[in-house]
Amino acid sequence: MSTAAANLQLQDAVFVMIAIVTTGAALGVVFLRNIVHNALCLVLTFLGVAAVYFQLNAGFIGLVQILVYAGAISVLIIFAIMLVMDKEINQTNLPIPSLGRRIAGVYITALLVITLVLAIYFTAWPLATGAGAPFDAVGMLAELMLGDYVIAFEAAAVLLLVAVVGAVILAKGVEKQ
Amino acid sequence: MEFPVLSTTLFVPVIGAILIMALPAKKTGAIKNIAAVSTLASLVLSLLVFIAYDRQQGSMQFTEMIPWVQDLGVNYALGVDGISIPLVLLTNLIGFSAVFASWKIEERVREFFSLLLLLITGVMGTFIATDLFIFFLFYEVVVIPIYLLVIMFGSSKRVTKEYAGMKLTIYLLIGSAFLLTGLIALFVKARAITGVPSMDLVHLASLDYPLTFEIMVFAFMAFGFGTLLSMFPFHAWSPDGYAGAPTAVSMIHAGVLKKIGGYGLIRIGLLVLPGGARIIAPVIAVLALGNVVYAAYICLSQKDLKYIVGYSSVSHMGYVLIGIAALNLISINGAIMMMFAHGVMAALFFAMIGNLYEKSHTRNVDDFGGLAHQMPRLAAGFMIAGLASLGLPGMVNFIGEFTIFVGAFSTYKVFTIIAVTGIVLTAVYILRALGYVLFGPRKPEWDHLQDLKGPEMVPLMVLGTAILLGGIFPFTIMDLINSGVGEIIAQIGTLYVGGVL
Amino acid sequence: MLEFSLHNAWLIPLLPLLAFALIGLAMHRWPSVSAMISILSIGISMLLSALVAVLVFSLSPGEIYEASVRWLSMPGLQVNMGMLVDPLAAVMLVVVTGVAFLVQVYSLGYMKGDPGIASYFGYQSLFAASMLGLVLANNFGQIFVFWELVGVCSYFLIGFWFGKYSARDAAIKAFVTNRVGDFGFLLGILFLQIVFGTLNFQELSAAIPGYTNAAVLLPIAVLLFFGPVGKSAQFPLHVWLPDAMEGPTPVSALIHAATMVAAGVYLVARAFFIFNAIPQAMTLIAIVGGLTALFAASIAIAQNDIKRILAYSTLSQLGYMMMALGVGAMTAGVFHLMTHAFFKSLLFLGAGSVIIGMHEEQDIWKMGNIAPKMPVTTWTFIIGALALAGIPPLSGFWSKDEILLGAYASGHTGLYILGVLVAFLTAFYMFRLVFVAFFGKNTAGRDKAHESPAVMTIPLLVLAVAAVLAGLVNSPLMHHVFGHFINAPGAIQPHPNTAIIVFSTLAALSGILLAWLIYQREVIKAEVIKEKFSMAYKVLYNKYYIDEIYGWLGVRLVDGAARVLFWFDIHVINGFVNLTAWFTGKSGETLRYTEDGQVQTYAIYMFAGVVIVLITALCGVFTALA
Amino acid sequence: MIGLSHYLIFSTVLFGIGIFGMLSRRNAIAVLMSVELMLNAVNVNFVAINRFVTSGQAAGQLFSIFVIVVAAAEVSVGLALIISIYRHRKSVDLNNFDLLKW
Repeated sequence: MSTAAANLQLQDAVFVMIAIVTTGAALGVVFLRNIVHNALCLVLTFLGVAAVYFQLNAGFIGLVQILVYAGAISVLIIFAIMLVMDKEINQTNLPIPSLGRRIAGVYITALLVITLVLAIYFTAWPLATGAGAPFDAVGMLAELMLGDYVIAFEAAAVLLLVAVVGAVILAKGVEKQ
Repeated sequence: MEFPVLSTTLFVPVIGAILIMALPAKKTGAIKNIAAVSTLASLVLSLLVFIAYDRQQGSMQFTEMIPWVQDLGVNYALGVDGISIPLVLLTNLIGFSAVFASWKIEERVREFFSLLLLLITGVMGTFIATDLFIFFLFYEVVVIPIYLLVIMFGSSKRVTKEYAGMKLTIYLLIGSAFLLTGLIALFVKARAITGVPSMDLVHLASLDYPLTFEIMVFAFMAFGFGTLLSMFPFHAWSPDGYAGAPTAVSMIHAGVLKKIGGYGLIRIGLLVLPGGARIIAPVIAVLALGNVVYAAYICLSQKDLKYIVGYSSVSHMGYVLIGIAALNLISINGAIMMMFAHGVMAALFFAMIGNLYEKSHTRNVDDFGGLAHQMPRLAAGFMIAGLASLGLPGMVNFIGEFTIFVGAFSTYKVFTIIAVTGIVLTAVYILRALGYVLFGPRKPEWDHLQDLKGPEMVPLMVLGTAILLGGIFPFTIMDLINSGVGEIIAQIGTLYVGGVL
Repeated sequence: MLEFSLHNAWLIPLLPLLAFALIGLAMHRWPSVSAMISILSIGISMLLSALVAVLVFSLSPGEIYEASVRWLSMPGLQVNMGMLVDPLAAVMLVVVTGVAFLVQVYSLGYMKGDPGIASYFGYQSLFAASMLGLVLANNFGQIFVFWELVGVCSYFLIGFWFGKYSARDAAIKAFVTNRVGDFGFLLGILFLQIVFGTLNFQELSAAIPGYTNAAVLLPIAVLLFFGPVGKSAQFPLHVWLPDAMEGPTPVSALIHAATMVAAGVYLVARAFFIFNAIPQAMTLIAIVGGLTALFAASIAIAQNDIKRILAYSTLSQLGYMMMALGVGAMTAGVFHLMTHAFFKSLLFLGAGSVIIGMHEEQDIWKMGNIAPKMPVTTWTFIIGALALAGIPPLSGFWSKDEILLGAYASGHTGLYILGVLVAFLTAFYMFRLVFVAFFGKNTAGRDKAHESPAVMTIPLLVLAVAAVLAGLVNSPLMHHVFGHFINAPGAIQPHPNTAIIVFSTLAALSGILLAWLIYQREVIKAEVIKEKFSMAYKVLYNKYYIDEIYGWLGVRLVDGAARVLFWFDIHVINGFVNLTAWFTGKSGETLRYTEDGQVQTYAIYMFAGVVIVLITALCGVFTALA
Repeated sequence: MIGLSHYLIFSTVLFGIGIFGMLSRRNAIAVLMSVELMLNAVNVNFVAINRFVTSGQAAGQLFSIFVIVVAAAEVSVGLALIISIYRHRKSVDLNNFDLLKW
């Protein structure tokens, strides 16, 4: 019992640590003025979120998160930064000049977070008993993906294809006759 | 499965429109012939329906039903009864005449006639749909061709055609927005009562709704349909719209499109929401007086022929409204008769005005004089339309007016007395206008005008015959109407007006 | 044969209607064929009518024949097209078909060479059909239908020469004035329908005596009387009739003297049971009639146009008939209607003959001493004038006397005196016309005068015979056979009174004598009188300025109100509409600056929306919790 | 004791930071990165609710996978757009792109 309880407490402590690190990294994404730093913070955030997934018994998703986000997307972003940066590197991520819009942004963010937190607090979540028991998530995902959700799955495939083609055309530019 | 005569009637013009769109734009003769043939086919079919309808049996006949959106209870359901047949017939009479009244159009012929045919289908669809959704769908089908026809082919006088088209369309859409709200409220309430989604009019009519709900929804419908019927003070679109519109559109708009308002008020308003009708009817009756007297007075000061007929049609719709508002068998019979009568009359009037305008490029009463010398046939057409308009016995309009007056008088004494003054005012403005245009010394500047001939005679013959036959043998139409209205009255029980007047 | 004609009396109006349809649809290209069709149809109708009359008058009084077909019906409203053949209808049938036939024959000569002959005869046929339908009607619905139809025929025929502004305006005026009367008439009919649930004369006459609510019956009677006031051109709706003389003269003779304008009198006689139930209504009718009689006769004195004099005379005589009905002498009223139809159409046709003979001259002062040139016209005209003046033993004498007798016997002494005065005035203005136009000193136009062709003079002669003899049917010589048949419960049937006969004859003779003294012997100069009473003369010459007053009222009230309301419509109602449009446009104009093209601004709006929705939802949750 | 609420509040915070970044940065790439933050927050929600409410099922995880797929597509297209814009305007500053204003 005590080991289980200790285990739980350890898990809690780990979650708090992950949350702090991730949130800090997210703040870094937004507030640091160097776009490259932002990108690196973003990678850190992705990894933090992946850690949360692992904690939530969703190992497969965590892996996907690391591969896709921390791996592919981050690289893409850094490439993009590399392609478009031509200014002083420490001035690459400035806030917008309009003070009014910044204040509006603060208000909206604050209101949204407060209402969401209130909503979360006041919602009676129908928590499942015995949650957290490990199960074959990957197998079920496979069944769902190729069963009930096969159309969505195929559509996602097409979407990716279209995105790739579109991205190539957009980035390459259409040659003028 | 029987031959789907209503669907055929309904979609023959659409087929015509598709054929026309497939033709090259230069083949104007073929385009006009296709339009004429398809409207003639519809006319013949609707005449068949008129004759073949079993008046003893009553109720909806020639019904067709194909399930469509089952989750919403929407069916493609058609059917006609004594109320809708005269209006379907009216639509086709006017549609056929309108094609010939536009025979002289030489620009964008293909667009014109295909839009016109779509318009005819749309109007006809509202009268034969027995499903609320289909009713509304066809109503919306009407709006777009009207707008395009007005701004593409209209004429600008006191107001520009763009203004007229825009005003017309926006009014129609505002009306339809209120209507839609009412319809949705009705649908939702009915589903709450029975648990079954249904848009079927008969089903909706068979339910009992709470009184406050009926009043509210009826008020919405009265506004929506009232706008369509140019109920005072929502009539502002009507004269401007007619003045701006090309002849065929004026004919169809004044002739049948307006009647959708009265038809809907009876078919959906009275039948489904009798309780609301009882409370709101006196309000409608007061506004109807506004139509009758106010618009008739304005006619007296008009110089443009289309404005005269435009305001006069507002005035005549007052009779229809007071007939509906009186809520008894006789008055509603009269209201429907009046809708038919006014339809043919107004269409004939606009056809004649359009013809004259096409040749003389003016519609100002003061510019004319003594035209009966040069154009006796046109003068005959004007005379028939004018005398019908002022309710001369022997013309179908008299039947409508007289019946309305008898019915309305038993409900609203004072209002009816005021409404009857309309017959005097109508006589004044109609006779003055006709007198100034047709009579008086021959004016040499109009010697070059050619009298009606060939295709131009068709509107006069078709509509004039309808006016006279209906007036001389009113029982042919009235028995039919009575079979429909009698059923409504039987279904909703005796109606009485809520207020004391 | 007699039975056949009675049961098929519906053919009488139908034949002219068919003639109209035939002319209108097919024959209007051949004028003479059209004329023949029209005359033939009315001729057959006349024969049928005569047969009907013979049969009806051989039945016992009070026996009627009624039949009808369904026309417009629904639960609670039944309007039939029917026929009610009784002595009253039979007399009217004979009068209408007879006069119409003669007038149509006469028109052959009068309208010769007019380009519109075919439509003229078409309208004539339509008029005959409508008038006969009106006469035969067995219910108010039907009578209203034909009432309006004769009105529209009158409109067409007054405006027959539509190239003239005056004809056009007169036609419009006639129709509109009649419409004012019909407004009340229609309301009266509506009242009857609502109160009694039927419009049939027989059913109403059975129901009315049992109905005692005078508060309902009085407005019904007054409203119904509006119709006759308009159609029979009683004061104050008389203004259209003099103007109606713009139509061809035969039309004036048939429609605006003999038949259509008498329809109002006929209606009052037909619905006598309603009016008679309400003494106040009867008094109103009598006073309106008497007033019109005097008023029109006084105007006639000062007119110079031959047709206008006759028109005012018609007004005056119609007033006489109304007065007769109003005092309860229904027989006398109808009797005078009949005799008047003959001698007044005779006078009009004679006037037409003069007008043709004088080449479209209508001013009596420009005629003068045409008697030798136009003997037939002159002598028939004089017979008509004598009949109108009421000189025994011509027809006008008998009927006018009955009216005066009725007024006296019913105790309306004031109206009686008024009647005698009118008789005097009538004789005076008629012989003023005769002496000036036919025997005047002025010889300027005499040479061009010529007698009309036989096709015109023969109808004159026939009518002259009728004008002489028609009065005998209700004379002691024929044992008052007319009054025996044409009567109504409650109508008075006074015994002849020698004093009254003598007195009214003396009044008429003195009128003639005065006219002779002034205009023939010139013992008293007309100019002198004119000078002396210049004010009165002016008022009379200008018809009491009633047209001017109506014109002023029409312009001020109706057209003024129309302009005001149009202004209101354009600027207030349309203004409101345009204001909403302007407001929408303006707010769009203003609000578009919120779209600054910055993607983040849009994001702000979007999330602001999300926040609002969330807060709303949350509030809902809180209220549910509380 | 860490429960569902904590995970949700964590994701809310992440989401809020994303929103603020999106609303207040002028660099298009930074905005794109903020969007990624928001998407991640959403995914955390999916997975957390899947774990605590519909335990033993995988639908929530499946949806997060779909979100990742869509996000990948979005990023690739978005970056391509940014590059394309940069090529024409020599800038990735969102304040300079207001051609579609009023």
